[in-house]
Amino acid sequence: MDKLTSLWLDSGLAQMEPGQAVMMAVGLLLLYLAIRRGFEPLLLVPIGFGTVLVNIPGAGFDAAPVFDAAGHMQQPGGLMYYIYQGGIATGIFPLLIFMGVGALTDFGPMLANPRTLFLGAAAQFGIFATVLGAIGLNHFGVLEFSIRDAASIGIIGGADGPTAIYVTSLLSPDLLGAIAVAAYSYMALVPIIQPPIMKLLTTEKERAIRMEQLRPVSKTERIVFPLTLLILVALLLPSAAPLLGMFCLGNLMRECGVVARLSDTTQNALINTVTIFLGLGVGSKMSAEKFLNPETLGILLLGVIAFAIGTAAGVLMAKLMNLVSKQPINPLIGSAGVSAVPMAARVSNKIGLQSDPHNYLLMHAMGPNVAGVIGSAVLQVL
Amino acid sequence: MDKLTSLWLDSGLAQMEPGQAVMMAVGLLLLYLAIRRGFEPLLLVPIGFGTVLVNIPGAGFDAAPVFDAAGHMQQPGGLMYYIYQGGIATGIFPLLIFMGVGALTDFGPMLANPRTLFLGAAAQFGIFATVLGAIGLNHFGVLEFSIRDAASIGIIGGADGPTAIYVTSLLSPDLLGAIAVAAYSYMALVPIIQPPIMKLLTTEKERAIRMEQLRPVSKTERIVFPLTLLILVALLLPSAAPLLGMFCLGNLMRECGVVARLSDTTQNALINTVTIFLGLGVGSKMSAEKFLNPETLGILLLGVIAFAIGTAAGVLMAKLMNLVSKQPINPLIGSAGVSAVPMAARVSNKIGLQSDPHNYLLMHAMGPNVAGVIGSAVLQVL
Amino acid sequence: MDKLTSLWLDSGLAQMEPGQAVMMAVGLLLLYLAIRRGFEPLLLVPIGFGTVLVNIPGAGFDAAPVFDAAGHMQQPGGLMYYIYQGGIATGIFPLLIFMGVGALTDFGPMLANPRTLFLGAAAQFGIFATVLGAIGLNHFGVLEFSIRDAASIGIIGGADGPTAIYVTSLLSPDLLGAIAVAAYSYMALVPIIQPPIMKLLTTEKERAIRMEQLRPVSKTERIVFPLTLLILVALLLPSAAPLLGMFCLGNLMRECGVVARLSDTTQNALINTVTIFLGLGVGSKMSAEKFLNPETLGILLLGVIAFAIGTAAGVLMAKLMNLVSKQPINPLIGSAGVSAVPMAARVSNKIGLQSDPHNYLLMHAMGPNVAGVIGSAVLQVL
Amino acid sequence: MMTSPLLQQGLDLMVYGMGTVFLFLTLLVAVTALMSSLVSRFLPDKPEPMAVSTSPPAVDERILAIIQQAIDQHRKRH
Amino acid sequence: MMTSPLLQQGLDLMVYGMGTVFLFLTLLVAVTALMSSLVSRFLPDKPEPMAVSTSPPAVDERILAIIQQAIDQHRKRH
Amino acid sequence: MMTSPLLQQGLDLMVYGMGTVFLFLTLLVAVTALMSSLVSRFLPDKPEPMAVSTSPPAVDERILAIIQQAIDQHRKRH
Ligand code: NA
Ligand code: NA
Ligand code: NA
Repeated sequence: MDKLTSLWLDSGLAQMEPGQAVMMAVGLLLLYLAIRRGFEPLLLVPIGFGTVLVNIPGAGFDAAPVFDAAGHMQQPGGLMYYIYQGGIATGIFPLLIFMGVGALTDFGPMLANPRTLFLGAAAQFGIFATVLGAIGLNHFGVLEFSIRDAASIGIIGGADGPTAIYVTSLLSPDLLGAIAVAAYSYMALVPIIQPPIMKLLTTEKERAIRMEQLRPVSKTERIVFPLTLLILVALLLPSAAPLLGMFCLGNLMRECGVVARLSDTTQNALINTVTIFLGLGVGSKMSAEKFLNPETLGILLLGVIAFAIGTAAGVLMAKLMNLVSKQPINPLIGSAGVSAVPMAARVSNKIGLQSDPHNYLLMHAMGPNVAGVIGSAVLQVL
Repeated sequence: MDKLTSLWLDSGLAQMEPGQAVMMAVGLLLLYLAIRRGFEPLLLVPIGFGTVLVNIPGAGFDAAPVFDAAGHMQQPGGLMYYIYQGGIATGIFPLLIFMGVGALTDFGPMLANPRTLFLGAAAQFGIFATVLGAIGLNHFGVLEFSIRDAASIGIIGGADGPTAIYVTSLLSPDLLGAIAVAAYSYMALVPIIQPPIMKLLTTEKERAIRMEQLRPVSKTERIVFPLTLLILVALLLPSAAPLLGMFCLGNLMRECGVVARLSDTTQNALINTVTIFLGLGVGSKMSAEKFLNPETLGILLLGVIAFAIGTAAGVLMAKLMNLVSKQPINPLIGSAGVSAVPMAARVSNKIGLQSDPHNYLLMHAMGPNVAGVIGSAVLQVL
Repeated sequence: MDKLTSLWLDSGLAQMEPGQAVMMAVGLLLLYLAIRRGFEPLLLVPIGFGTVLVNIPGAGFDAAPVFDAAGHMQQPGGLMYYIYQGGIATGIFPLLIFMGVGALTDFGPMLANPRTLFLGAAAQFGIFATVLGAIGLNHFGVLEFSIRDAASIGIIGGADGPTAIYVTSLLSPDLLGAIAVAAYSYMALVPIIQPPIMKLLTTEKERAIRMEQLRPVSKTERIVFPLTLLILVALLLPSAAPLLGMFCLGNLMRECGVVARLSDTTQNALINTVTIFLGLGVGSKMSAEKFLNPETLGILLLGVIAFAIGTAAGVLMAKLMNLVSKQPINPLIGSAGVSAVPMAARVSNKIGLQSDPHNYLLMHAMGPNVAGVIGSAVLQVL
Repeated sequence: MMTSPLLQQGLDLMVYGMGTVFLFLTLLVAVTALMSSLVSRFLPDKPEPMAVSTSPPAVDERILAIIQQAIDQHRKRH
Repeated sequence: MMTSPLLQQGLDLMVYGMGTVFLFLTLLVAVTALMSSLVSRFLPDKPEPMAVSTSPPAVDERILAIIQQAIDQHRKRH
Repeated sequence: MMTSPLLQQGLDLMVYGMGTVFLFLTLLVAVTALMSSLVSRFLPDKPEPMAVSTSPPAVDERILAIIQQAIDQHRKRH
């Protein structure tokens, strides 16, 4: 009987605090969304699972190692502690992910029509609107956000997971869990958030605009472009160089044609491994103190506003460009400027097909889509 | 002539101590067993090779780096030093292996017949018998083992390599070499150790028992099971959460169907890379002082006893269940409860076919087989 | 206007020093050579790209992390800093590359004709000639090289990239960039450097010598050879054991046939990942102070001399062996002893075909080719 | 004969350990059975035959499709 | 109404940030267009159709070649 | 002419180094030849033709087998 009492006292059930139980439920909810609803499962499966793990009382997934005075390890740290400290606090994992994303990105459509970069620029307006929103909430005493927090929250509007994780881990590590969850969730919700805004801001006639066939892009252009982008970043915005530099390295390996085996590993084994670790590392910040507070609600609210404003800004920018230029742009592809590759481009395509069943916008929308990635990465400078 | 003398004095031949020579022979023996005799080659090739490397006099594979007072590195450490300190002392490699094993495990047969979990429980009896044996040897002054050492030795009876390495690296790092070698060797010797015990404890009629066809298991059950197991571990045995949590993560990635690329990398590039490093890291503990002593003989002896008792307990448990329940269980699948996936299940199948050439037990034996993995992982708590 | 001024002052353009601009051009030149001219692209693409990255003013790719007095990280380090410190200063990456190279190496031709090892030995003469050359330049006050520097430069003549990186990172880390670039560039230039020397030192009749068909090599020989080499290294040259030990481990995994999945990962995901990191790590030493100085010119000059002398020594050794032995050796395969796998062997084959269009020397030249790898690895002892 | 404290500790460990394992696995059996029945009642999906491996046979199917197509074309030309 | 310094800071950030992004991307558009025209003039290579993915279709082609060969052999034997 | 100590050191290194390399590789030649003769006498296995790469041609063989099968089936139906 004594034994049973001690077994009970050692159990998770006896040690569990209410916050931990709620967070484990949050983790299971994320897994449900990822597996059943298809919400960005590559990230949300590890993040959701990591959320459950880190909230198991007494399991020590996030424990720091214990050393004695002589520096010998008395007790090893938890796996998620090592992942966070080794890969996220140092920025290594987001940078490697960016290299992988670069190796997976096809700049062809953007090179065929570089003006679509402007749509990617306009869609970044959502970021700043959110920053202002966060400051506003702070101003009216609703929530407490510093300017660094506001910038981290704004980056949700960039609709680019690794950028959001990289920036937040530098500026506001405590908000990492909430911001990463918001970023990936809204990227998954793009097919629900964007269409009403796109339809509201465009006429039936605009949505049926046919765009010129994209010109073929030569192999040399594809090779020279990442180097061009790199040099421009180096000359003008060196603080954006880590993210965009790794992105360009991945893309150069993809396009140059002479390092196919490196490119292949970067696109597969390397990015997959790092994705698992990145998700677990983000999960390690999903503790009750850091997640279950009014700030998270504010972040979720501001995040969806950021997406909506970014979408609207992209669409309006396309309409503005139509006023200035004579080469017609279907404003539906403006919404793809928020990034959320490739979901946002698919949404543009789908809404376009509703107005004209023979008007395929997918390739045209890939241009602003990757431009949005560059735009957000440029912005993390600030 | 002078030069030649100095060359001689620098050579390994001149510096070699007898213990190192013997350990290099042990390493070659392990390589022979792995390559020619098929003893768990995935682990024993790196362990055996690592044993040779770490015993080369003057090669410094296990040397710690040397720093000056200002903290600058004067001389880098050896590769196996870095592997051990970075991946084994921290527990990272065994945990990643467990994630990979989870991604390679099919819980279907166990879900179709969950009662086979009891067989996996019974077979853990071997662990405790071994602990008692180690304590007994200590009691009678034959060998010196602490209670921690005894627990580490007992885990050999769990027949689960990564569990044994994880537990031993936490409790008795000095015994790691001997225990890992014993664990993997006996797992390889399962087809020799188990059959006599299985035949001794069963009648011809019992061995010919046909089991009911396993029911189909739905995709949802497969997805929900690792989460169920995780929650139960979290609530009841949080200290088993690191191993079983990573195991469940791997299995969830395998079954959920939406992260096929992560699951694929986990099952291949990641687990293979970590396996090489794990083997080399274990090899780094195969020095003469740590391996060439009476304790190793005791460990080898106790290990085989643990296997034998675990096998017997599994078989007897199956017979006991036949007394209580009316759904018949072929007692031969009880022996698979020791783990040693998938060797032990194959042995059950083979012995069953000897009694009835149309009675395929393989799938039935996979249930207790994976249950044994859970059982041993549960036990490392203590 | 004020804003624009501050934007300008933050830009890379305003901060850039002339040396950085030149180094970025050097990086782009390396990329051009790798992509357009096919100069060892697997290494020179990451090295060239890394050279650009590390010279971006203010991007901090090579910055050390900043900690406060309590040991908390204030600012993370740059990616290339972590790669260099974690993988190159420790020697881990070159050793893993060597394991991968071992897994990619076929010792069959060498086992069929072990005398070709002598050609690999002779070709190492280039290393020592270069060491003497470096000392000579130092003696006459042209450049300043220590004996350690001279040894690092000499290893360029070994025509083996990972060996050169490993040795240089131990002996003269500051010269790493220049030496790695020279080593890989000259390996790529083998088809230009070697043929004139080979033709100068051989008669038309010698170049047409037909060699005996290579005998078949049994699987057991292939398995035992890496172990034989390992034991010999352990007994005689233990300080060569790290490089050659990992090489033998890779080769044993390849040949033993029971760990195909480990061998496959070693040959693909693992070596590819490490190659990218190795290249970036080498790139981190391509700063203006370390590269733009007369020493680099000296290194480039000495490197090409080393190649030339090594080629000549290999060819002359083959001619010497023809005087002593009656089994004929085509002296063209002597040049393959410098390593530069597999380029040098292909050059031997090509020149041979010019003299006799039916005389295929490729397989015969693979023997000295891999012997050259062993020879250079042996030499790093000194 | 007096048992040593270490031996007592070992016996305790055994009783306690086997108890824990059986308790835990009994619970797991119960919860798993409950889970299975809940899933099959509320979330039934097309059940797969259990014995079939979950690894993708997609490649072979694709190849077979290509072959089928090739043979169909071949037949047409005759 | 007096704006808080933080709000002012936020507005500054927005103007400054959007300015930077547009400035940078405008330059990128210009430089990319220039690069493309330079490349197409001085380094023209056989242009690929843009819509086609760059991932290797080599396997299928190889398989098709093998099949074609097999069918050719088969036809001969008839 | 007096040689500098560094030059002397370099010459020593060369003699010593080339000596070591040749000594080691001579031994390796001898031991390898011995090993080969021992293996071929005591552990002979079915020798493989040396020039053939050890990488697995399994995929192609499988594909060919599938094709053969497809063609066989096709032939039967005629
Ligand atoms: Na974006
Ligand atoms: Na077990
Ligand atoms: Na060499």
